[in-house]
Amino acid sequence: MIDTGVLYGLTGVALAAMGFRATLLEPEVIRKLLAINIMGVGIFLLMIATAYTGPDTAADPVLHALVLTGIVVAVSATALGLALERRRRDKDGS
Amino acid sequence: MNTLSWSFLDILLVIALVLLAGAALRARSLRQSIILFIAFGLVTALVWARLRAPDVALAEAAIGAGLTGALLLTALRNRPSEESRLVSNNGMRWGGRWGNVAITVSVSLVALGIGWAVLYGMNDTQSGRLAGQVGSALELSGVSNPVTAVLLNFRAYDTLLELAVLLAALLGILSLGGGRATHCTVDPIATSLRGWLVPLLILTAGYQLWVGAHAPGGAFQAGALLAAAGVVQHLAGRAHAGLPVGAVLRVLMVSGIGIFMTMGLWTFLGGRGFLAYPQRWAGELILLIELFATLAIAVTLILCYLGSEPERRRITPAGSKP
Amino acid sequence: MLDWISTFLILAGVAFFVSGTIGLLRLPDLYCRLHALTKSDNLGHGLLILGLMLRSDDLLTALKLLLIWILVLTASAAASQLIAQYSGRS
Amino acid sequence: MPDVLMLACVVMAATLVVGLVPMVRSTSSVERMLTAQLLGTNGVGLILLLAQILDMPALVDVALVLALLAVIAVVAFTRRSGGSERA
Repeated sequence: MIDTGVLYGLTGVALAAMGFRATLLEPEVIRKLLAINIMGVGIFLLMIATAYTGPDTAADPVLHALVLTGIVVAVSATALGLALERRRRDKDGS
Repeated sequence: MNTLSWSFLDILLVIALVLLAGAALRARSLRQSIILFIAFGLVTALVWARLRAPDVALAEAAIGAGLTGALLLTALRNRPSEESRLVSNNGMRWGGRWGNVAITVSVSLVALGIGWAVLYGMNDTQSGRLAGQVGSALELSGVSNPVTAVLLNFRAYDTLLELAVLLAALLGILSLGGGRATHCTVDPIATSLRGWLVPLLILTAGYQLWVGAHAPGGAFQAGALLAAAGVVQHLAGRAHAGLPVGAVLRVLMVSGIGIFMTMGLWTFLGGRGFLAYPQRWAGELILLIELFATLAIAVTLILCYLGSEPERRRITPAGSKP
Repeated sequence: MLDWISTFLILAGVAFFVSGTIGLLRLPDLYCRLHALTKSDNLGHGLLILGLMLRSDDLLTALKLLLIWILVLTASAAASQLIAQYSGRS
Repeated sequence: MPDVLMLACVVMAATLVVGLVPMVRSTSSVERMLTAQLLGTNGVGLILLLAQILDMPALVDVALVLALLAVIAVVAFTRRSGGSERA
């Protein structure tokens, strides 16, 4: 059968690539932020897939802790990005 | 039979993830992009649960499926409606069609390289080493949940710095000014929803904080749940989102870092080294730090959502607002 | 015996989820789809949770499951209401 | 018996993916929100099944949190800003 870690790891890489491409190419700022978040989820997925050791054994807690902090930082960074965008909009008067 | 079922489940979840991510990046309007992204966060929480990462799943369920969605949807609300329907071209663009192709090709090449590394490097025996170390030191940490042990004992520095990052982001947002002055209309369904949802959220946050010592849960999850309670209050028409004002609010903002630094200095002056707790009290100290970290995280996330501090004076004469 | 009842309830719950999804795909307009959605939300979820409650090891887990069911019921009622109201306005 | 639960899990995941089709293809955001709502309950059910199969009671807490917070997105979606105090 397919190795679970490899399957999710590859999906993580694919998501990160999709997110990164859209981060570079997307003109609209809010969607750029979405793309950055999707890229982040891809990287988290790669890390959690690396930590996974099978359906019956406990996974690696160090990587889980890292991802946990990553999620909180990602949401605060997104909020900062949105605030910057709002400010820019106010300033342009558009 | 069972491995086959697991593979089916995995493939279905992976399809859902990629489908939603692609659709979110491609949807015609921003609003639809955001809804698809919320659904993506939900499926992500499922994937964390399936990969035996309950701590991460809890945080994702609270933040990815709840807070980020509310944050993004509320950001759209202040825009003119036709603008949110048709995506505007106002950001930076990279040189034309050929630039587009070049970026796509190079990103794909990098992804293929990393994918190759994943394919051949995943089953490396090295990866279990840190987990083994955590397992053998767990009983010294004062808690029995390994993730909490890593976050608040073994790598407490990281968590302290993370709280600093959160505070930095918050200060950035507050210094930009001009936050979300609009508040929501009062509506009977939202009000009744608030009536039972807010107490339940606060209760669950308390439970998560307490249970984090020996089972998945902890300060981040509890903080996110408390923040969600604030967001619900705001959505139901309370401009303050349940936050205190003035000095109390600012003390709460820095309380997480404050208690961490106090503990660190205390253990340092006691000759043990920065943030090296005495083993006998480690459990209690961790709970104390987590309590303040929860409050700080909750206040920070609510303020990130609001975009500005609630105004100091609540009672203003009607119609006097500019 | 209990195991069989529980399995039956879980499978029945899943069947309601399947029918709810089919309804979402096939029914003509938003309000019909809302109707299909509430079927799978309330019944499917209820049966599933009842089945799982029969299997739970301790009382706390069983109570949590019950709480989740009540939550999903109330939340989906409120959400359907809000969505219907919203689409009526616009 | 875990085989039956596993089967139920796979069927739930399949309905989840099938339910995504109208979500990705539809053009109205209200309908997307509706599908997201179904996705939420479906996800809660799936996580509860996983909790039983993987024997991880902590996942019940995840389902609880998901059930609590799934409705917030709907509220945020349907709210219109009220009296704007400042422009």
